[in-house]
Amino acid sequence: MSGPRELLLQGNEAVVEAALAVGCNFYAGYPITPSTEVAEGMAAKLPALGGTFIQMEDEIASLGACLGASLAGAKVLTATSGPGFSLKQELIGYACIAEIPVVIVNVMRAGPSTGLPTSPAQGDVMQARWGTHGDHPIIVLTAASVREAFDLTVKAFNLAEKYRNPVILLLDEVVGHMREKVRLPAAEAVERIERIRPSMPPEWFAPYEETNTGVPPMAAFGDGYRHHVTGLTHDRMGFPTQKKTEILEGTDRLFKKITRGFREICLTEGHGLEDADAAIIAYGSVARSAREAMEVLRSQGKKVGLLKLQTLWPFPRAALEKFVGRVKSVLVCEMNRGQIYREVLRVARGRCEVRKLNRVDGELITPGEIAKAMRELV
Amino acid sequence: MSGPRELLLQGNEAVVEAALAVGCNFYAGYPITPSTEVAEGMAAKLPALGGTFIQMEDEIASLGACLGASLAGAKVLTATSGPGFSLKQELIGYACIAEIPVVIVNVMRAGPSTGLPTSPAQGDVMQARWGTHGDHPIIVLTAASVREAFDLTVKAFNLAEKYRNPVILLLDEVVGHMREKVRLPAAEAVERIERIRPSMPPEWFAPYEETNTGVPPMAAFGDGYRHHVTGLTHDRMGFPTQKKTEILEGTDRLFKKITRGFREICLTEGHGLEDADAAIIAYGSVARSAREAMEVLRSQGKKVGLLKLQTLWPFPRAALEKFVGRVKSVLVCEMNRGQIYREVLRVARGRCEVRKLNRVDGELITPGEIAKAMRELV
Amino acid sequence: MAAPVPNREIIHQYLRHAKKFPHIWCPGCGNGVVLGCLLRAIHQMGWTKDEVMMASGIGCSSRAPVYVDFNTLHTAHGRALTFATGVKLAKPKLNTVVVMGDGDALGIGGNHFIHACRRNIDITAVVVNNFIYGMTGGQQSPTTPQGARATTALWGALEQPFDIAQLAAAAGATFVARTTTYHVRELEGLLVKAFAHQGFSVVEVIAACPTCYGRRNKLGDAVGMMRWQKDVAVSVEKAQGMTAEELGGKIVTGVIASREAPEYVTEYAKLCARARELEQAAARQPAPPKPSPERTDMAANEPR
Amino acid sequence: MAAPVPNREIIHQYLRHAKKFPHIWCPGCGNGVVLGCLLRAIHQMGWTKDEVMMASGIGCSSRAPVYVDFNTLHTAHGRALTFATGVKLAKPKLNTVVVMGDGDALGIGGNHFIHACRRNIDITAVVVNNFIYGMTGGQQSPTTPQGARATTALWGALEQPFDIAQLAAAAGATFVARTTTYHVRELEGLLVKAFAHQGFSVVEVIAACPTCYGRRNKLGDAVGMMRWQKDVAVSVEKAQGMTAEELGGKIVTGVIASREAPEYVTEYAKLCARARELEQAAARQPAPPKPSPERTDMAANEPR
Amino acid sequence: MKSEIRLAGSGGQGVITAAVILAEAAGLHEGRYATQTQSYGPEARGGASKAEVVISDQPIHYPKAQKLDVLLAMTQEACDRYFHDLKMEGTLIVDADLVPNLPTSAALAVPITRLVKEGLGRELFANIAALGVVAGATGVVGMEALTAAVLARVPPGTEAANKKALELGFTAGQSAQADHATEAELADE
Amino acid sequence: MKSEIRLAGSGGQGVITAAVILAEAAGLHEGRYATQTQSYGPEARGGASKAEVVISDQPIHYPKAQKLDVLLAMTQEACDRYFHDLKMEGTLIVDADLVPNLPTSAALAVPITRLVKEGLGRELFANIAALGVVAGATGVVGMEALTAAVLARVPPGTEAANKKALELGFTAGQSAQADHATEAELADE
Amino acid sequence: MAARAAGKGGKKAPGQPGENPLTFYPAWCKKCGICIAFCPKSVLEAGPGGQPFGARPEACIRCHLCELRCPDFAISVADAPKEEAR
Amino acid sequence: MAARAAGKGGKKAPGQPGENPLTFYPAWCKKCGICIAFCPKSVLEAGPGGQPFGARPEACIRCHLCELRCPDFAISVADAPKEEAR
Ligand SMILES: Cc1ncc(C[n+]2csc(CCOP(=O)(O)OP(=O)(O)O)c2C)c(N)n1
Ligand SMILES: Cc1ncc(C[n+]2csc(CCOP(=O)(O)OP(=O)(O)O)c2C)c(N)n1
Ligand code: SF4
Ligand code: SF4
Ligand code: SF4
Ligand code: SF4
Ligand code: SF4
Ligand code: SF4
Ligand SMILES: [Mg+2]
Ligand SMILES: [Mg+2]
Repeated sequence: MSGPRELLLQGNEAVVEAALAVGCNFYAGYPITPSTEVAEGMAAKLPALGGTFIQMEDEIASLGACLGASLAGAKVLTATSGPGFSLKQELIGYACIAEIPVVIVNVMRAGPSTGLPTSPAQGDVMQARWGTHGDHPIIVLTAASVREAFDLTVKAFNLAEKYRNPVILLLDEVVGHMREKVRLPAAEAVERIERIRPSMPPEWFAPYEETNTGVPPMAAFGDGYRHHVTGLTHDRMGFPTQKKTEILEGTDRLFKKITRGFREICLTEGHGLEDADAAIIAYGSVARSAREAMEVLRSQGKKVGLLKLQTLWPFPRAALEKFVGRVKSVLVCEMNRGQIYREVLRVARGRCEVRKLNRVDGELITPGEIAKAMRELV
Repeated sequence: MSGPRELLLQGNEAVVEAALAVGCNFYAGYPITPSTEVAEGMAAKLPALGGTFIQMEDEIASLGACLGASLAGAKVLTATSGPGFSLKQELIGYACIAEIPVVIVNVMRAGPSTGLPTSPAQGDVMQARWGTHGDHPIIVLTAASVREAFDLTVKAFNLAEKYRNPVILLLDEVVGHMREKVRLPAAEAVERIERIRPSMPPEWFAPYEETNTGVPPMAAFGDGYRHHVTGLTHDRMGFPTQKKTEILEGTDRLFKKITRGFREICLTEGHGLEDADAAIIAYGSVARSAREAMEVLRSQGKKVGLLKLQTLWPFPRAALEKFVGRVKSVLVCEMNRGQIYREVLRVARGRCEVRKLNRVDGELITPGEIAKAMRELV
Repeated sequence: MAAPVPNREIIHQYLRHAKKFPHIWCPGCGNGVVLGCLLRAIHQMGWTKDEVMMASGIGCSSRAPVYVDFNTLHTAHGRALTFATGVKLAKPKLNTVVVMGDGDALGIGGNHFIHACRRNIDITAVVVNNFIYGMTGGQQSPTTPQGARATTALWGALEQPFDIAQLAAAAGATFVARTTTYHVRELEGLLVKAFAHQGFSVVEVIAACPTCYGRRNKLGDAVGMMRWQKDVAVSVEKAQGMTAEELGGKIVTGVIASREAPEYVTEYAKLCARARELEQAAARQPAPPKPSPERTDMAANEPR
Repeated sequence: MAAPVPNREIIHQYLRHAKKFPHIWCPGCGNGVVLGCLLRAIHQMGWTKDEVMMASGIGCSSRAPVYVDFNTLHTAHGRALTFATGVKLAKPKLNTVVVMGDGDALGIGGNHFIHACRRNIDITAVVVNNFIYGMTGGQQSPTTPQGARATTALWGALEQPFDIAQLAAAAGATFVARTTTYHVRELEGLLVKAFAHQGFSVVEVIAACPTCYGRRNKLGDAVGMMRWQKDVAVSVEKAQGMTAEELGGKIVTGVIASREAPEYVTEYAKLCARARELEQAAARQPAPPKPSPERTDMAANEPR
Repeated sequence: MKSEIRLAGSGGQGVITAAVILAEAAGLHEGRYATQTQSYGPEARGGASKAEVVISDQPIHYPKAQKLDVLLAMTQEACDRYFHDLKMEGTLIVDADLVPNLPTSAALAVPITRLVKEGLGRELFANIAALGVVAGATGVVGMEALTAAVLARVPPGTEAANKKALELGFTAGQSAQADHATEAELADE
Repeated sequence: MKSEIRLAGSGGQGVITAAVILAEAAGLHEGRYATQTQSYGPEARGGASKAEVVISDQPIHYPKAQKLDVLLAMTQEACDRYFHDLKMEGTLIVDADLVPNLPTSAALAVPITRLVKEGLGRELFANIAALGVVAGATGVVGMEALTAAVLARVPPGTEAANKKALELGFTAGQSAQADHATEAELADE
Repeated sequence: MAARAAGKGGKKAPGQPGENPLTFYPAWCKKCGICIAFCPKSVLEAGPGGQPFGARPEACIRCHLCELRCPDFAISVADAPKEEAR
Repeated sequence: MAARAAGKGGKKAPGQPGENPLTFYPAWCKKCGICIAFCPKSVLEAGPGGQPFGARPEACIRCHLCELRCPDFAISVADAPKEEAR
């Protein structure tokens, strides 16, 4: 794991490589197609590295164990797919309110329910934002290639640790299972951000205090900073409160810490947007088809651009603002019935035409389909 | 339970009265504040009526038992609050894909996580739409008064049975726990819609066939129409399929059946919108404050209208279309950080100014707060 | 013993043979054997097909219902018993059989399993124990023996496996039996006993998963794994005379526990009758005062 | 027996006394008694406060951690053992104690409970069994005795209650004990034994909930309920000489099960060592071929 | 006419039951509109307890009490905490023995608990007596309706005692109000 | 240059392993871009199996094969099902014994399974031989890279047999292509 | 239907004494070898591709074990005609 | 802090032989009566509002049971001074 390596890897395998490269030392999970390779990879590799792999009794227990381990100082990962992701929702909220870093990979298959377990979809995008009860802050990334699965896994860990928040990485089954030739960076070249540990004497430690980033330092259980962690709304000491001012102070901070980080959290990749008459918005494997469609159209003289989303939530509105007022139309391509489409509509506020192109039969949208739809728009 | 009755009832108790009035004969649940009175009421009343009350081991099991009972022909109800609602998400998707009528009441408390268990909130609105994985159709109603809790519980059952879909009734803790003088209709006056049973000979029965309403007749287990029910994407006979055409046919129908019913599903109540310069949009207990604010403002000569949402999902866009192009501004008032606000933005498409007024400290927004905010808008 | 119903008849009477066969299971998979025994036992019970509801969770074993011409219900992973509980309560006349894998019943579904045992509801749970998560390709299950290998236990499982039958009995199941797919006749007989039992009955069937378990654990192919079942099985009667050491690595087969206890659906029906009587009695008297709303004071703690 | 540590010392050494007291529990609630015994037992162990991690779920009993000056973790309803498992694995030096109610541990959390037993991980689970859902105001719990009343069982509970201790033992817990809050000295002693035990230990404590259980079930107030505990308790030793009928309605106290078995965290550490050795050995030889991707062919079934 | 009433005390004093009865009296027995709400405080079991009733001849939108017409305080804490929510012309009623420090001379201090203890031998009916005081002192609800509402809710066998408590309170409330009125008149001079 | 290749057969034939090796050969040993995908059909275990490889000198966007340059069909079903996805000028390679009905006279029918059985005594290496045929007949990948990729992945002790299978296939593929070229020439006349 | 079709493809045995009591449904058989391995009388053998057939049908005691243990419903054993029973 | 405050409010017992070994923290006591009911020597009685006090402190055998069973940490029992122990 020292120098850069060239490998043929699945997206799921790249998640494993990245997690280990960024220092993940704890995995708890429960098998489910099409994510199981992540668990199997971690099971094969963690023990020799002295990290912990544990298969728990279900997805809820898996996330519970991850949260416990994170509180005890570990860098933690779990992976699942739709049904398991639904089960994890309650504890995702716990991680949000108690500000526990954790990376959750959801390799999306077609739902609802058991659905089409081996077919790709992007149907869990809105769920990733809104799946748990109550207002909560969340970061959701999504990758379009094996290398991006690697990079965004690294990013997911770094954001989770930096913002003390759960970060969800959505892969679709295509990216999770496809093998791609990929060059992985040398271990030293992988950025590693660690949560900030308290440096004050334990008596001064306030586990949920306001700081200039909004993110309080995080002590590990057993490191001398005895404190209380709860899923109840709590004060800056971590104890339950029902005082209006304390409630607001605590929950506002949860959102502000993310808002302050928008710039580094909201990742997108633009192609040919500068002079575009019409733009495609896509993410995950669909962005690959979109890219190919764009190149075909450009080669035919159509001024088409592509915005590839790598961050889905918080919704990277700033990236859209740059062109929605300028292009004639936008086509949002997704393997669902139009989820990010709604966000684009909201952000566009009538400034351009917004159309959608969707496929929900368990197949990747093809470049041809996108090119055809775009031809009607430019 | 014969003639009309006048009672002082909690919202939660009204749900019980309504469920029994509309013929609910099965309840499975797990206690959780602030919804427990629903379970306790059903536990007290169902046995003497020959219906089944069962307390299950958790919220997942509760919904599982409801779905089983519904498949066996019962009219079923479960109630919960945030944490339990999160746990139910996986099986809500099952109910959607297998088209099983069920009414799920979520009496909202402040989240995320354990949050503020006894304080009101409206933080589960987006979750109610998007909480389970994969695209799925859903109907979500919400009540602002005890009488409305009664009426919309009746409606929820009728829609669930008619559309073979889970229907979620969101109450906030204020409405769930407040007592109000209420006149309940006579038993005969309560509309009762029953699922359509198959009438063809069993050999001809196709449990998921296309019909002119989009809703196939539903046979109960044990009634001679042996068939297969699964959470996998299935063909019209109910058997798993991976054929693209069958996948599309089946899942499209799930959405179309709801779309076709928009008119009767999307319930709203307008007050003074005809001549309004600015409108308030609110729902649940907040709509009460909004109504009071509106009357105060009207009495001061401000032309303010109110759109009270009773249906949240599908989002009652038609009701908004009537005035968003005409009013200067809209204020969306919610006990969350702005959830329906996003929908209003999306629908408005820049045609009027959209503002939000939110409270997330576990207290009901007051008429005074709304009036103050509106004064800036008219 | 009477000659068993031949497959010819079973196929035509009970299988959804026209469309669904050959079935999805691998060559030599134990699930087919269990399904055959289930159908023969149901046939013995004389139940009509309309009277049978067969439910399952998710897993290879849980594919069984799709193949049979009953009221069939393929639920979510681990949740079969909860659905079945609802079906049974809503329609007590349905003979309710639930087929689950070891992972489905005891992994994600463990809580529903022990609660169904405790509830003693008249359902028969058939747990097809192949010691592995078959459908997802061979991960450790709650019954994987200590030291056995799985894709998530490359160096051997560390945990103690559940003894499903013992756990069921301790949780309150009133009929518990175990055998293997080698012992087809015993299996059929135990299923008949379980079906006839009033209350929650559990039949654990040791079954081969040659694809995901056998090969990795050097138990050979389908034939080898069935031979292993033959070798390790010890009847309850014989086991009684054996020491703990002698029983190491053995699998005890037969009726593990059987007792009479009030059955849930029956008890619930009695409760309804009682509630109605009380209500009628009350109707003859002046209305009792309403419960005090004060209870809510007392429950005014926050975290729930 | 040595004189117990007086409350004066306990309060100052272990309680978050400055802000959190008087505690939230009702007059006469058993939870306070359990907390006192827990603290005395921890004191006996000589653990420093930094070395103790106390977790809980949601319920009245689960409020315990907020009151004590350890590393404390108030999780979600039913999930305490899953969090604790993560903590313990990530930091094995932490002495991990989990306090749960009967509903928390055996209702919603039953699956985590039996799996923790099976896993034999070095955690002590203290189940405060008050036979009821206290915090939500008195609904039936998985230990509510048959016939006892609750707000969701107005005519008496129908299900068999779990015998927590028996279930724990059947699921694989290697130390299981039970007593009541009346038996404070025995409780302290059993907790010390459980803490000292290597592996998963369970201590079930019968405790009073006068508010939601006692009154409704005619067991009286706090005093009456404690008297009842005194009356129904029978020591394990004494119980051995009693018939099943004689034991009806009794509660057996003492050490119910105790055996040695490999502990999970220790075994996992060994596995890591083995994996590293194998890897180093492999590094000395040419790289082994990668696993065949063909596995995915085989796992090509749909529903998972 | 709209009246906003808050009843506040500590957990065991039965203020929520009282509020429910008050709402039933006005809503069901006088045919007016009534809402009743209560809040779950952060306090321990047996801690503070608060319930509100809004009574009106018109449909009630905002269901909570904002500016109080009547505040009944059964503990000093409740009195201190909620007194500032009272309207200028609102009525403050306190249990004279439990609320030693009055925030205003306009307060009607009635020894409610002592009254029932002396009159009935038990403190148990103090909440009912308090309702009587409210009715007697303010007239937000009539005695007939209140009596009917009390009798419909109390456990069988306790009707007489409850009725007595109610009447004790009513009389005390009336005379407290009369005294106060007199005082006010005197002050006017 | 971009080649889209589909390998299809039934579960036990190892087409997915073959596809992975092919992608590794092109991607890792020839330094080109390569993606490999497979689809999970509705079929039973041991049923149909399909894998695709795209090889290109440019980064690959859409990762699946659309119009095939090469189709290797190891069963009749696979041949019938996927033949229409072949480009006009694409190459169809089939196992001559397992695919009796050829959809085109341009098909290269090589008795792959028989070859290895006869040459190596076991059918086990048919997938490796098939790769050899693909390389020999189409040149989408070079033999050197392919050999290296095969040897890097096969279990120790089987290197020689695998290499032999690969070479058997390569030779057969070359000559099949040569024969076909000749035929084509003749047709030209 | 499929079963019947399978039956057609199989080798029918009329069920007469001494005659071959075994019917195979090759379309369903997955060639696992269980029937062959555990026949108490070694009646069965593997044919081409592993498909079992009754090599020594006369030795068959109609114990049905092959039928009961076949995971694929791919064998049916005919009982001896009534008059012969016992 | 609160405890100390509570201690202040309580009746301190110096722990001398024969002296009152019992300290109560009335601010924490919830008047459940457990200490009174189960004192083996009937040392305790309920005062006004149910607050227990040592009515017969001389009879106290310092068994600590009241302290151990108090759900509210509201009593502390002083041991006899060292020299007296045993
Ligand atoms: C997911 C979820 N479901 C339900 C609840 C509501 N709830 C809180 S505590 C509790 C039960 C408490 O009973 P028990 O565990 O026996 O503890 P006790 O209060 O009796 O000590 C319940 C059902 C919750 N908080 N979360
Ligand atoms: C909530 C959820 N988690 C995980 C899965 C993935 N999954 C499908 S089957 C299965 C396990 C199957 O094992 P078992 O129950 O033993 O059945 P078998 O396949 O061995 O017969 C798993 C983990 C799922 N479908 N749903
Ligand atoms: S994977 Fe195992 S359990 Fe599943 S069908 Fe194959 S052999 Fe049977
Ligand atoms: S409700 Fe019961 S368990 Fe909860 S604090 Fe009160 S007495 Fe204790
Ligand atoms: S047991 Fe059945 S499937 Fe297996 S070889 Fe024999 S006939 Fe074929
Ligand atoms: S019936 Fe018995 S003897 Fe005859 S072939 Fe089958 S197993 Fe052998
Ligand atoms: S046991 Fe404790 S709380 Fe109860 S009365 Fe005695 S001192 Fe007070
Ligand atoms: S220490 Fe023992 S004897 Fe003394 S008061 Fe307490 S219980 Fe009674
Ligand atoms: Mg299994
Ligand atoms: Mg409890």
